[in-house]
Amino acid sequence: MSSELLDVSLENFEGPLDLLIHLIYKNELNIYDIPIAIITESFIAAVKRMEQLDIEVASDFINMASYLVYLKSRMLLPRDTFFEEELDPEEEKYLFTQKLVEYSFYKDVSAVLKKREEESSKFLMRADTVFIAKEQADTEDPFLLADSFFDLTTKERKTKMVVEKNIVDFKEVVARLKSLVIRKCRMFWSDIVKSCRSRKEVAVSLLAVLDLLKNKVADASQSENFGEIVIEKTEEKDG
Amino acid sequence: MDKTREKKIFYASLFLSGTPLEKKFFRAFFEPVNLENRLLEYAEEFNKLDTGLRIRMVSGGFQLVTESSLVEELRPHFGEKSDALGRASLETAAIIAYKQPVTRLEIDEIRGVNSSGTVKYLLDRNLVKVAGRKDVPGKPLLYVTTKHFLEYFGMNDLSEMPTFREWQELKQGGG
Amino acid sequence: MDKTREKKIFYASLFLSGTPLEKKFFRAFFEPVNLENRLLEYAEEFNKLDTGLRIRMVSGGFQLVTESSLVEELRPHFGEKSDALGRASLETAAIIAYKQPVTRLEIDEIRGVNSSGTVKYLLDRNLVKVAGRKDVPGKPLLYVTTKHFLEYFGMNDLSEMPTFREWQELKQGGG
Repeated sequence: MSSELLDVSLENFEGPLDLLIHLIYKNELNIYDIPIAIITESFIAAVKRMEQLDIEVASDFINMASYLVYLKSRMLLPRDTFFEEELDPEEEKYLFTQKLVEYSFYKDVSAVLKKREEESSKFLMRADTVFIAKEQADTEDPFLLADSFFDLTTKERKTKMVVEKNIVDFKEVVARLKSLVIRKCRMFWSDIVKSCRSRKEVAVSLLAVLDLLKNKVADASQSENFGEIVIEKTEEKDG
Repeated sequence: MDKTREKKIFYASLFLSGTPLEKKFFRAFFEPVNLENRLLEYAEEFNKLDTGLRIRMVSGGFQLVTESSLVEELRPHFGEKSDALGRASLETAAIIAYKQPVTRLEIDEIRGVNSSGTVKYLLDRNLVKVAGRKDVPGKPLLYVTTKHFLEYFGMNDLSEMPTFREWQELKQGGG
Repeated sequence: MDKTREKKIFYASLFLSGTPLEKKFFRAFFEPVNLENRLLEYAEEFNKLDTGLRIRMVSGGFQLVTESSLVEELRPHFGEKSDALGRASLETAAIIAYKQPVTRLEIDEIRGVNSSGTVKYLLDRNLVKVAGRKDVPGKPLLYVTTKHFLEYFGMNDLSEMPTFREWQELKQGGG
């Protein structure tokens, strides 16, 4: 039997229970009715073999060996030599068997899982979700780029060339502000300034507002010096 | 929504999603009556197209995967092949699957060895997770399996694992 | 490799990748002679299946995407989380696209403001990348647009960018 134990190395076993199961199968024992004496002998032999092979034997194995020796002696000794608080030896063996059977079950299930792992790993999948890019909703198309770029570059050219008339059309600004004030009833000068793309446009907008005041389309008021100027639609008192 | 459109959205969703999609995901925008049957029908229809892609049922949902017969060619390019689990990890995973929620000490007792390393490894691999603490002295953490556990082992739910009774019958019958 | 298998691997690869795959990717494991024609044929065949998924040609490669007619239903679940580019980013991206390779200083000059933040943002979103340094004092970095940039704006290559004349015509037509 010792030759069979040549393959015994600690790395091959997950723990003492694993080694026990191995020995039970190797010796063709019935797991539900283990001859404790035989299994104890085999187990101790295996542990000794490990020591011979200079493998550091974990304390779990030593503990199991001493437990088996204890169990064996319990089985051999006459019944009335036990202390009251100790379990009946048959019951002790039953619990030990349960433990082994349970472990044996998980050991087999591990093999089932191993197989499933192998099978499942052949199905490849993509772990990242693909998000629908914006362009599929036509929100970003190359013309957006063209708009940004040529708006910038042409604006640049205008300020450099300074052809005043071309920059801001006075009539257009008046018309735009007029329709704005009619629609919104009231607006702030600072908002108008923010909407301007150049100082020239600010200047033209100011002239346009003055034009609206002159034509009584709008009134302007300022509650304090340097305060916000409010431009309001003129109330239609008498048509 | 007509069935053709529904089917297309089903396929498209599975393509986009990086995780299996459950029936309830589709219930939100498909007619819920008899939905599961329709989805199964769509899946079957898709698999018949034999495109190298398959819809599989896993962890209670549907997932688009590549055919297993193509794995050899595809793996070198797309397999971020995670290491297969070692025996200790498989044992620990099995115990957690059957005994959940379970503490580390309970696992240790069944295995007869300390399992703190393997439990940590399974946590890292997202195969198990912590689900609260047990109401006993010391308030130890309780472990359960994750959805990814099912996906990883290609199961729809845990009931696909052999029962202890089945196993016993097999053992005793075989022995 | 027979054509059926090759075709399946083509589809499976596009699914697994999720992003465009260039022809040269397939050249590595498919018979290279006449490859492009075969791939185009496979793509066409796939699109005929009308599954809600399409293979499209993009930036010199193939990409599996969802049919654009399904976007409305899919967007709530799979819409890109990141916002559309803001004005500053769009301006910067546009300058890099038209002027590439271009330094940050050159971008700043055109925009009239410092663009270091937006350039960094575009780098993070993988819309632009560094392509060497300009041979002038200080050796400033040069920026160019990426493949993803083309994809993002739905172009096959940079020649599809509207010219000044095209832009003007569109402006006048629209206004």
